[in-house]
Amino acid sequence: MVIAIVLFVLIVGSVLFHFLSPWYLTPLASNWSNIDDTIGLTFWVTGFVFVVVNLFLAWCVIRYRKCDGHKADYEPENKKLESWLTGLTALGVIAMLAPGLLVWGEFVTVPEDASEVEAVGQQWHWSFRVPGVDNKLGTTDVRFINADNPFGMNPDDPDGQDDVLIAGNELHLPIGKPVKLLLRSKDVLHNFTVAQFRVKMDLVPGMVSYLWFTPTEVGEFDILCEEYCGVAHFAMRGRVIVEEEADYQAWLNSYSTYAEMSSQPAGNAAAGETAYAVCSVCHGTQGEGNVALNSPKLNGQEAWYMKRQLEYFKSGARGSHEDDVYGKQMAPMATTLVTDTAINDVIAYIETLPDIPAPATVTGDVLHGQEVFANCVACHGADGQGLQALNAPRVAGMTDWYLVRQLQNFKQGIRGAHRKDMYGHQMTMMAATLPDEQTINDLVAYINTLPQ
Amino acid sequence: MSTATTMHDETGHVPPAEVEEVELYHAKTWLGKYVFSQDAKVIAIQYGCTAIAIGMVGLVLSLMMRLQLGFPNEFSFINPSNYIQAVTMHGMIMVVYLLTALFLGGFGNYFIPIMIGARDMVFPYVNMLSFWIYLLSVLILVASFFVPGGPSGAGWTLYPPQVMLEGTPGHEWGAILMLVSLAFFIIGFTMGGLNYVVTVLQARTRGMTLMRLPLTVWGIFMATILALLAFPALLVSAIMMLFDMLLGASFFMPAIVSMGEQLDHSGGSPILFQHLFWFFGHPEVYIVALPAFGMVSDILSVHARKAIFGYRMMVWAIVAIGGLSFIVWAHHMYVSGMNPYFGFFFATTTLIIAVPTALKVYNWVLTLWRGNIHLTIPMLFAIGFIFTFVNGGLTGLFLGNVTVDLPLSDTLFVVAHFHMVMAVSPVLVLYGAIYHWYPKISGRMFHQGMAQFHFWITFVGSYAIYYPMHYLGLMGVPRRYFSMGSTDFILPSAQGLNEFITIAAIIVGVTQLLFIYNLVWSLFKGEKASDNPWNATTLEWQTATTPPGHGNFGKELPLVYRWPYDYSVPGEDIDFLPQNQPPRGAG
Amino acid sequence: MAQVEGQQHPISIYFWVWGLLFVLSAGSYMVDYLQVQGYLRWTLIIIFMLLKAGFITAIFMHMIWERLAMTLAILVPTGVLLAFIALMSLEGDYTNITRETFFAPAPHVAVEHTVSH
Amino acid sequence: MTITLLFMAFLMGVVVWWLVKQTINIKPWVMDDGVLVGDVDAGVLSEPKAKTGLWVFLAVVTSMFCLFISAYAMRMKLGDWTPLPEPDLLWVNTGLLVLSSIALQWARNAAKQDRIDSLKVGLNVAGVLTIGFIVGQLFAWRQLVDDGYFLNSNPANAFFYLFTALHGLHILGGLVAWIRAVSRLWRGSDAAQVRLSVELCAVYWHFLLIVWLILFGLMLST
Repeated sequence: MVIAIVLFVLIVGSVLFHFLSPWYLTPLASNWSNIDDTIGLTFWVTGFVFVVVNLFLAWCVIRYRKCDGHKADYEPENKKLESWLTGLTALGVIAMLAPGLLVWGEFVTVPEDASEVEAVGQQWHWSFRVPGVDNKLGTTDVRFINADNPFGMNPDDPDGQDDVLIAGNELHLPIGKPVKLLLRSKDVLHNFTVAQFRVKMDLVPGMVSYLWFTPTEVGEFDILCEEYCGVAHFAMRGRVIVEEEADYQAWLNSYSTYAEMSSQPAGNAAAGETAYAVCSVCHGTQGEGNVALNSPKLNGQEAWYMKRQLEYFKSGARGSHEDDVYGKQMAPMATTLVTDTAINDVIAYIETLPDIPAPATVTGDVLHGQEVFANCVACHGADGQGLQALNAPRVAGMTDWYLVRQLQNFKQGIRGAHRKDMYGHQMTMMAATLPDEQTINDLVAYINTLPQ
Repeated sequence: MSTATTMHDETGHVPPAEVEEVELYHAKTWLGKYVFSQDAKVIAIQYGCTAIAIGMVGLVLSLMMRLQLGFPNEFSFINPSNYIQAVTMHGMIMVVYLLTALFLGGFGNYFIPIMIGARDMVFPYVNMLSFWIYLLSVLILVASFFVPGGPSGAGWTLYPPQVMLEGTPGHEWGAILMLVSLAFFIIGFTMGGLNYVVTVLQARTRGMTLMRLPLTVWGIFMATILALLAFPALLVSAIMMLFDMLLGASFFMPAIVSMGEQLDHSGGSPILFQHLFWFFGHPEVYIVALPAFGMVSDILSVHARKAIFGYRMMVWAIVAIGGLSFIVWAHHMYVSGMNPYFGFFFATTTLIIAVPTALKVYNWVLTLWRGNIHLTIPMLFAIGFIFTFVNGGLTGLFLGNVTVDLPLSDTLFVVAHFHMVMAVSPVLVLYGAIYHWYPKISGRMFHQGMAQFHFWITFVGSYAIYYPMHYLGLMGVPRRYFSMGSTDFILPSAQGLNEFITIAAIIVGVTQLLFIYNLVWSLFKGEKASDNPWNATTLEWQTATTPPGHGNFGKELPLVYRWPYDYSVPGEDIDFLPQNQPPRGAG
Repeated sequence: MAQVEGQQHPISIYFWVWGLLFVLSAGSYMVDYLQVQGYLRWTLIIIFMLLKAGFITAIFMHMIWERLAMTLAILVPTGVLLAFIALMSLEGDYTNITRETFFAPAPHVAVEHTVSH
Repeated sequence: MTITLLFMAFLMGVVVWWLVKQTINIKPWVMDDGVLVGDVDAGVLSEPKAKTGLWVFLAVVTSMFCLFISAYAMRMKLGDWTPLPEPDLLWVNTGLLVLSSIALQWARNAAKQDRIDSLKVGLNVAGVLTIGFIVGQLFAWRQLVDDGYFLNSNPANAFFYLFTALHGLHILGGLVAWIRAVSRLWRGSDAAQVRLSVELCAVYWHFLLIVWLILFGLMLST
């Protein structure tokens, strides 16, 4: 008896939950409204069956519960009833399947006028490639991938020379134009998902998969990786920005093509030395850092990382948070390096400085720190030397008090929260896993023990 | 009738009823009786205890995951590495080492011989080996918790390339131990499976035609056939994966860059692994489900005092589901990057499977209709199963339909669906079955109050966990995420729902301890059970002693005169006629 | 099925089949020996292979004397697996097409492995 | 795709037809008047249990090798496949395996007709030939490795080693059963006592011969 009432409550509760709860599909932002329709249809059909079958179940329990003198019917089967039920079920299944197959047909057939864009996945970042004026993407291969050619562009392919390479987690798309997204992975399986677009597809290393959609809403949308891809899977984020054609073109033009990138001059260390004079006031003549001035050590740090941070400081992606006291000091300094060439030159000069190990100032439980560091290894490497391929800077042998402060900043959202700081965002998620200050100290104490 | 008569003249063997008890190997020593036993019933209990023990580990791992999801970053003992290791081990333990082993190794061993009127399995020695190899595989799996790097954190699907790369926890030792353990499991299972199939085919007692088998036996029998044919796919993928990992082959490994360095592999295809894995993985769902279908049919029939509705259709459906389950595997792979045209084929086959499955549900409900429903504990679990399974089965129609799967794949909707259909449903049947047969197996009744409490928390609690989870998935919350961080599209209130789910999960999880306590308590303190406390018809209730001794049936095997569902037969005084009761006027 | 002793088939049938098997084996050896290439090679060798397998299963493993249920139980799973093979072959083609379309062609044909034999 | 679909539909049709034929006319709840249904035999298979067991096991092994072949069929399409030249030694080995299969068949017939001497000869010859096959396979491996066809240099090589190793392991497993039969003969069992073992060995050997022929044919043709 109780069970029948509970069943009834659960049925009603489920239906009410469906209609009243705020949790449902996100607002659609692409042409795939017919996917939403198939979901709606499936909800109606299955909901009907759910309610009817379970109500009947509850009613049977009440009506035919045990009572004295009552005997059950003896009816081993009822062919007619069973045939009817089979037929009706088959009808319901066809009603759901047929539209499903039709929509899938649309999904596998990409419209002729769709423009191709490539999304490249790697542990745990996105980057993108847009065909240049020839509207054709060049071929690529894993064997070409290195620090200077992260996209693995085929240097001999004329189609690839004008491809625009976007080494960042943000993709812009013009509104109302169908896009065929080609999906390529450099290492493991990933998945390109934008919840509002409804469609998703895995990126499979060793082949290229695709999906297509037409963005219909202007706005910013999160890209999530939805195929498990390693320990930082949950932190692999990107963003799609859908905008008007003109804005899109402006954005596209701010990136260089493959040909331009490969012909960029290297930094000039001699020229950089002059510019470094300003930096040496705080960071020291040898770039050894100064704890009293809250300036971290620079020598030995990786060039690409320092370059990115300078650009972030300049653009306000870093050092603009009101609680980031020391970052705010650095921001105006970075603006003194007006051009990209100036930045390259300064970095080139810092690279010539000798790598002087920073003194250890942080103490903690090294063993505990080692345990925690297991989660950092995947990006920063087992010896904390950093990996450009994973956008992870060197941490071993760098200024330890600075590491502590940055970890705290990441954890509190003082650093990495800015929308343009896409790599920092990942670090905020990782730093969030450090529960307290003691853990941070233990971790940094362990990093101090790593070979310099 | 036709099979019975046509086959009659083809046989020239000794009728089982005349097999003497002496023929059996009776153990003389304590070790031979209880440890290295060749008695299927003892092996069944060994299987059951091992499976439940490792299952408890799986349960603890799931609670650890739920703690992190409900209260992100609050607990310092959970970090991204051991979180994903918990996800992996939880999945593998529950699916293979708990459910498969418990349904087939546990219930299969206990009930196949006794329900078909046999003294034991046909190859008792192989049967014993099967258990010890299973135990070895469990130990290897457990060992992976203690090796450097810990157990594999590749997800229970063990997809390459990530399974063997830096950046995945346990890529050094954990993954290898997992594959080796699986290989042992498969070898052990094959030994057991051969036994089950041959026993059903050849050791049935006189009068026990195939169409007089209880549905429990049908379910286990079909599941065993599925497992025998599907597990080789897992073995094949495990062997090939080990070749890739240890010998540098490139079956599944394409040319890739890992941690900034080119690897030596080239040309392989990760999708190939996925096909092989799911060629095993989908039938695996039914390996777990079919025995549950069978057992719940019997429980419903006994406690509703009514013949199972549409027995022939039920058998038909079990066989059809079993056959179809081999050609639907790629519905797990709609968004895997496989040839997209496969989607049409697999969506069609997948939705076809819904028809026989739905039919089974109707027949269960129709068994209750016009019945005489005794709301005993096993019956409560059976009703709970129907409700849960209807829900889980219907959400399967979302995921099986290729278009609808697009937005839902890889989200919590999937997690909620397969837990409803593959975790909660079969587990409710497991509990129902354990309560139902506990009096026979142990000779004592279980404690009613504790069992009631256990039922209500488990049934309502599980629904509270998984029903709302579907809606998180609809909103787009992905699975296997350590934490959501900030997104634009997930409502902040979703975190509140996550907390609710975690609290429900903890309550349900802790309540399972009560179940184990009840099992142990009742073993010593429970009220003595009669031989046939539920007035059931099937042969296991007609044994001379309770619990049944070695050889099951004392001196003479029972003869079977009727099908197993003669409940409330019109014109009879009592509401059940055991299978071995001769027709009136003939005895 | 009249079982056991009654099941003696004329011994000559075995010899006949052995003879056939040798002829078929010789056929497939000739295909290899005569360096027949391309689809013809494939087709011929697979036909010879299946014929041999069929004969052995049917005669030596007594399949044609089994009861229908048994035959079906063996043929149906095999059929499903054959379909699996066909699907995998399609899948391989699809993967390779995406590779040829989007990836740079291999720098040179694998030279390292033309070691003399 | 369409062909696969039709093929599947056909298979399903066969299964359904069989099921209908088996079950539709039986109403298990109906009891014939006057007939003591308990006397009706249950229709259990009459073969020896071990034989049924072997057949089920062969189904499992078939499934495994078919799945390997499906992996082979997919992997070979992926563009980097360089067939390896099968050493001529493999033809000799194939011959050995065929002969051992023949010898076992001969032993099986001898056992049936109770000719104990022929049985012993047949069984021993089969074993020696089989061991010869295994040794020959090992030599073929040696030869390939010496010629630089390593497992990790090409998928075709990897499959070759994989297939031969697995097939060899199955043969070794068969040899265990063979040793049991031979030792029982040595200890003075008569033909009738080992007839079943010899028969099972023969079936298993024929099966492994088929598997080898299929694998070998596959590797030759690609």
